[in-house]
Amino acid sequence: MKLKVNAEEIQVSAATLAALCRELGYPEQGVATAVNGEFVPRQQRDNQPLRDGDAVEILAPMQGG
Amino acid sequence: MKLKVNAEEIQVSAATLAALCRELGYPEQGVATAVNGEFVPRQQRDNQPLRDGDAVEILAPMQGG
Amino acid sequence: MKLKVNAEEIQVSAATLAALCRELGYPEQGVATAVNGEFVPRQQRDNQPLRDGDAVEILAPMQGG
Amino acid sequence: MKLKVNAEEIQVSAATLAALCRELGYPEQGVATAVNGEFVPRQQRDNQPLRDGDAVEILAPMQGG
Amino acid sequence: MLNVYDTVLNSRLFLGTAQYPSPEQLRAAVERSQAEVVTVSLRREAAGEGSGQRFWQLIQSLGVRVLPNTAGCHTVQEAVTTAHMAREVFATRWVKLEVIGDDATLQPDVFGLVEAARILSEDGFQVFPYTTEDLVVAERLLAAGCRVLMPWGAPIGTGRGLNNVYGLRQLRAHFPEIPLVVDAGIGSPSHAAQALELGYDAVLLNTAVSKAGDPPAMAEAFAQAVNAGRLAYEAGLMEAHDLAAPSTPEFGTPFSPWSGHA
Amino acid sequence: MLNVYDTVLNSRLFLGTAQYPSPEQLRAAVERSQAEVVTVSLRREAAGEGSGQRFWQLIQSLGVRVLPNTAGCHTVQEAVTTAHMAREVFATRWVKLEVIGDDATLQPDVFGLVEAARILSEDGFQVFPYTTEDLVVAERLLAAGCRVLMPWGAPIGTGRGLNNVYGLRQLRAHFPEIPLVVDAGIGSPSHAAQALELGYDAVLLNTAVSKAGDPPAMAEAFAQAVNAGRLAYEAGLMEAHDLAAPSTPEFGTPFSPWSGHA
Amino acid sequence: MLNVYDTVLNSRLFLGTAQYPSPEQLRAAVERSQAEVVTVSLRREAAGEGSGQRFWQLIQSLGVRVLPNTAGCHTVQEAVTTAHMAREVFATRWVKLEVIGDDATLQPDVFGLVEAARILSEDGFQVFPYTTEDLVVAERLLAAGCRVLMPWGAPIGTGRGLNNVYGLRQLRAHFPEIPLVVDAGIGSPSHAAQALELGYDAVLLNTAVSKAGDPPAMAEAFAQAVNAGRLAYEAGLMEAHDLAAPSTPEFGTPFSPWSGHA
Amino acid sequence: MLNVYDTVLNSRLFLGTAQYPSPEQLRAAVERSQAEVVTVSLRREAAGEGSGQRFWQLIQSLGVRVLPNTAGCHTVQEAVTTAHMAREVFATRWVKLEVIGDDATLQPDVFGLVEAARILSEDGFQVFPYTTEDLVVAERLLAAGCRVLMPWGAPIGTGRGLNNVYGLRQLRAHFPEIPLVVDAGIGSPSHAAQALELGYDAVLLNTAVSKAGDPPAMAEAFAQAVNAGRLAYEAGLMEAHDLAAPSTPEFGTPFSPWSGHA
Repeated sequence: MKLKVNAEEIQVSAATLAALCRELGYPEQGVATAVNGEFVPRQQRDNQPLRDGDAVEILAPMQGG
Repeated sequence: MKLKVNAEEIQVSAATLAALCRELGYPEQGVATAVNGEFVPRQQRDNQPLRDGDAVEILAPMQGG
Repeated sequence: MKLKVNAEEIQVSAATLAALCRELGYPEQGVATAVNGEFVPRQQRDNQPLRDGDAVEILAPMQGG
Repeated sequence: MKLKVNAEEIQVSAATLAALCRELGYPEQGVATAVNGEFVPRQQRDNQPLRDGDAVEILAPMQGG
Repeated sequence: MLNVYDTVLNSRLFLGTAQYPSPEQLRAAVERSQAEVVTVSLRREAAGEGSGQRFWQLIQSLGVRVLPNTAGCHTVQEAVTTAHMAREVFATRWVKLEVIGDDATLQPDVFGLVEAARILSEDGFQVFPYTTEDLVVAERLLAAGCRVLMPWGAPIGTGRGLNNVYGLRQLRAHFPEIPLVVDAGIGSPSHAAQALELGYDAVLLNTAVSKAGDPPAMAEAFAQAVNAGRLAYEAGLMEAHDLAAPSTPEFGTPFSPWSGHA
Repeated sequence: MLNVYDTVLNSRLFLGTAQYPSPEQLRAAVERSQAEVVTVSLRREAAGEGSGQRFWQLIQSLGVRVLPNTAGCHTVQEAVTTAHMAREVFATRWVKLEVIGDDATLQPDVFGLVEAARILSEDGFQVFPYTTEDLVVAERLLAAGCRVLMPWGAPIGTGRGLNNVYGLRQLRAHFPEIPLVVDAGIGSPSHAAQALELGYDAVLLNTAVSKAGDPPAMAEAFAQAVNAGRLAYEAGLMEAHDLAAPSTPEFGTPFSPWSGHA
Repeated sequence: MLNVYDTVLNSRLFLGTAQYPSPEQLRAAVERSQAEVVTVSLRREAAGEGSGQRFWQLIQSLGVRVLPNTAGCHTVQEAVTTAHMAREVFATRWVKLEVIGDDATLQPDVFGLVEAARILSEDGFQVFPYTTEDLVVAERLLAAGCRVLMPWGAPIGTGRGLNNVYGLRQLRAHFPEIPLVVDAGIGSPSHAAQALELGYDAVLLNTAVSKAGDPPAMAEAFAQAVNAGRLAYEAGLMEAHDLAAPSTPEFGTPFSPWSGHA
Repeated sequence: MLNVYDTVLNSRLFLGTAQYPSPEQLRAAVERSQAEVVTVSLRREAAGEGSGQRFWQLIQSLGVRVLPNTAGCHTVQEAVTTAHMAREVFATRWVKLEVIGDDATLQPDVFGLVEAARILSEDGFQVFPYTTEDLVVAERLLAAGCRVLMPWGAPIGTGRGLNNVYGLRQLRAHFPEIPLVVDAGIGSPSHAAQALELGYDAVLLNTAVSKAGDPPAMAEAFAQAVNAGRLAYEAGLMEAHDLAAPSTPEFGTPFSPWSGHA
């Protein structure tokens, strides 16, 4: 299945957001996720199915002003 | 019937806006009218019934910045 | 003899500046003196004769900006 | 004889300022002259002797702010 | 020449008509200002009083365009209704749209302003919105149908001039093609000239003229200042420098030790 | 009208003649500026070159008064000698006295200035001293015989405008009767208008015109701005306020809950 | 002491964490600034990179509160989603709400800002809106649930200081009870002190510290300036005058012709 | 650290002693200001009154250096005589030299100032001249023997701050090695911080503290502001820009269409 993860087109097998994070090697803690512009809380990543073409954001803490 | 004309409570007999303007001695031309905050064009004053408590504005040209 | 002391006309008998300071009750220390616009050091007050009409300044410390 | 004319060292034969101006080809009118920093009026140029090493200024009108 | 809503104007000075010592002074001020656009308003009037009519006849005799305002309106509804009433009485589609959001500063309520501008533009009005220097608000006003913007220089009647030159520069740079009129806050001809030098297309003012010692003379002064500012803008202003530079040529300076010519 | 050394002038703009792209541009700029006084200088010239003569003939053909300067002089002696040379060549007692004290800012050496002003005034010159806004220096210059003062707005050629408005206000207030000309630093017509609005009698400028994209047009812009500023000063400017005040009458405002007429 | 959303703060300086030469410099700057609140953000990160975690651990070790921002968001939707993501990662209800309306000035889109503030407040966020000095926008933000306002001093990163002091004064006067923080544009400690002297409750800055030659030292300078400004505000500043007044007593002046004592 | 006439000072704040509500307030203000130098004067006093002695004992108990002034002197002779009298009473070679040239602005008479500075320097005084921002006057004062300069920020007692920032910048740039103290006109801590940020070595003020609502608190505020300004100057201030620049990294911005990592 093709997804856009942080604006990069990639091919993945994961069927859920939680699985995607594992597949890509993101830690469960310390990142926040959104699918197609909607926030997905950590505890809902398991229940968050992914569909071909979904746009996923995985964000980490960063310096800010 | 009691009306508010330019924020003054007055007692009038006129049943329409056109009649009110005549009763109060306003010229037909050169003033603009509104009832309860809605503009009433000159040619519709005849057809504009007035009800007890209506708020009527009758405005004339004035200096402006 | 008539002198101007700090712009006040006064009648004194003192013949020297030192005598004047004593006569007026100024302490020897802590004030500075000038006669006719010229500074007179403390130790020279004894030798500073006064003449009728001399303008004497006797100044003390004061707040300043 | 060596002179400084407008800060240039030159060799001239002229004995007076008037002669110098003629020798260098300056018009009589329309320039002003100074020798060693002192103004020399036009009518005195004839009587203004030049000595070796004199500094002569010959100035013309120019744009100014 | 200035083109607003397909109307070509020779004068870049819009003049208010309020607060003059007398109708004669108003007439003389408008004439000497060379203004082609004057602002007017609507107010309540007692029946049979007729001062409004006399004022309106005076204005009509001046051969200028009128720009009716919605001064004093605090809501979209008031502003829209007032605009419609003005269109009927003054027979013009132009409206200087004011939706006041704060009585202390008489500043625009930019939310109400954009909403009213949309409604009126759809109703066929040609809206001159009294706004702030806010770029984003400006974008919204254009999207709402405005084809002219009138940012404030300073609050109405203060005469403080251009309060936020930086902001006004940004606005001008952001909208090179839109007619921009500095409205309100202008206190002196030098303020007006400055606005035009910044590339603003015109200024709208009232108090600085009507409250001057000699309003007609001040009106003429503003006419000259506006022309001066625009002419300078077109002629290309020098840039300011921190370092001094002699205007008189240094080459050939008398008494200098260096030779002064080739 | 402006009266300097018993000469009555209609124009309150003095224009410099340096740094124009061409003699034609200079001519056109002077004409459109309506200036009656232009500044000139003396410089070394190679024999037979004649450019000085051609310049001088151009100036003479313009029918304006010349105000020769002592630009570039750093000492009293240089300034005094240059003034004498200028008086002979330009046939005028007027001199714009510059004694430069610092090459970075081209600012006046006020000590040398006062001394040179005294010498030249005693020699029958009518001195226009290029000075600072310093009140006390101004007193000395008047005591030295000057009857006009020319404080700087900003350093020569910077175009920064009026660097110290407060100081210039004080100077104007202190010498209500003395002709005061802002000389140097003016960069735009709004600066010139501001100077006149402050009550200054005239401005002298050069770079802002000669370095403009279109010098003759800019010259006209300054002419208008100077007229605007003076007219406004005479007409009586409104005072600036911190608080907004409506120009359109509040009395009779539509939709207000209060009755709008007596 | 400053109270924002029922949190009491001793420090009136909020510090940004971006653009420091190194993590050590960031740590030292935060420590010397005595800031109790620092801003942070969320960004995309490659899996396994971990720089975000290291940064977050550094911040957690500093014992300060974090104020996550929504920098770079241009729509309500982006800002709202980013705020939710930040709440989860940073475990705080606080959010510095930025909805950028123009990339040249990075100015707020006040329409999107108010809308996002309403949505987030209803969702239980405690919103610190990055806004302009616009009074009416401020009213809307408060109505939307904000209990702090953060007007800009000047555009982000310009270091221009307080661009519109007049507007900021009006805002302060209009909301005497609301905590007001000047956010963005502060370039030097004197700017920060000025903001506090005007009665602003705090300042938020980043670039002026992180881009200083010595960020930790500059951080300390700002800490002192903010304390100075607040202390002065509470101590009651003198009013500025146009006329000079001697500080040293005139009474008893030596050499004066008048008697110096009773 | 600041070195004036071979005296090393830790504090860059010089404080005046006049116009305090009470001696206790004066004492507390000097203590909290951390000033190491305070200004004093001489005045006529009635015999036996002794208030001068009490004041002098108070000052001596504070363990600070005194800088006697010649306030109120209008001539070289008055200033020189007053300086000699002060040297005897206060037992110091230091003198803050004031030669007032105009009673409206209390501005220096730069001619008298230079002359008095020369006479006093030759007499062994260490002169702190109260002067203007005039570069050329500054050169003369140094030539007369001064090794410190004290240009005004604004006229005494106005609290207007730095009236001519441009001029003060030029002065600082022109004399990188000379201790420069802004004396007079400072009205708020932000003014003081600004002076130090410009590279001035210290500030001297009085009214802003003594006329504050709470003089000791204001004194402390100035102490902090002066430290902040100096620390910032040494730490290297960012430069102001016209264009905005994001502080939060743009790289990796959420929801942007561009990939956020390598």
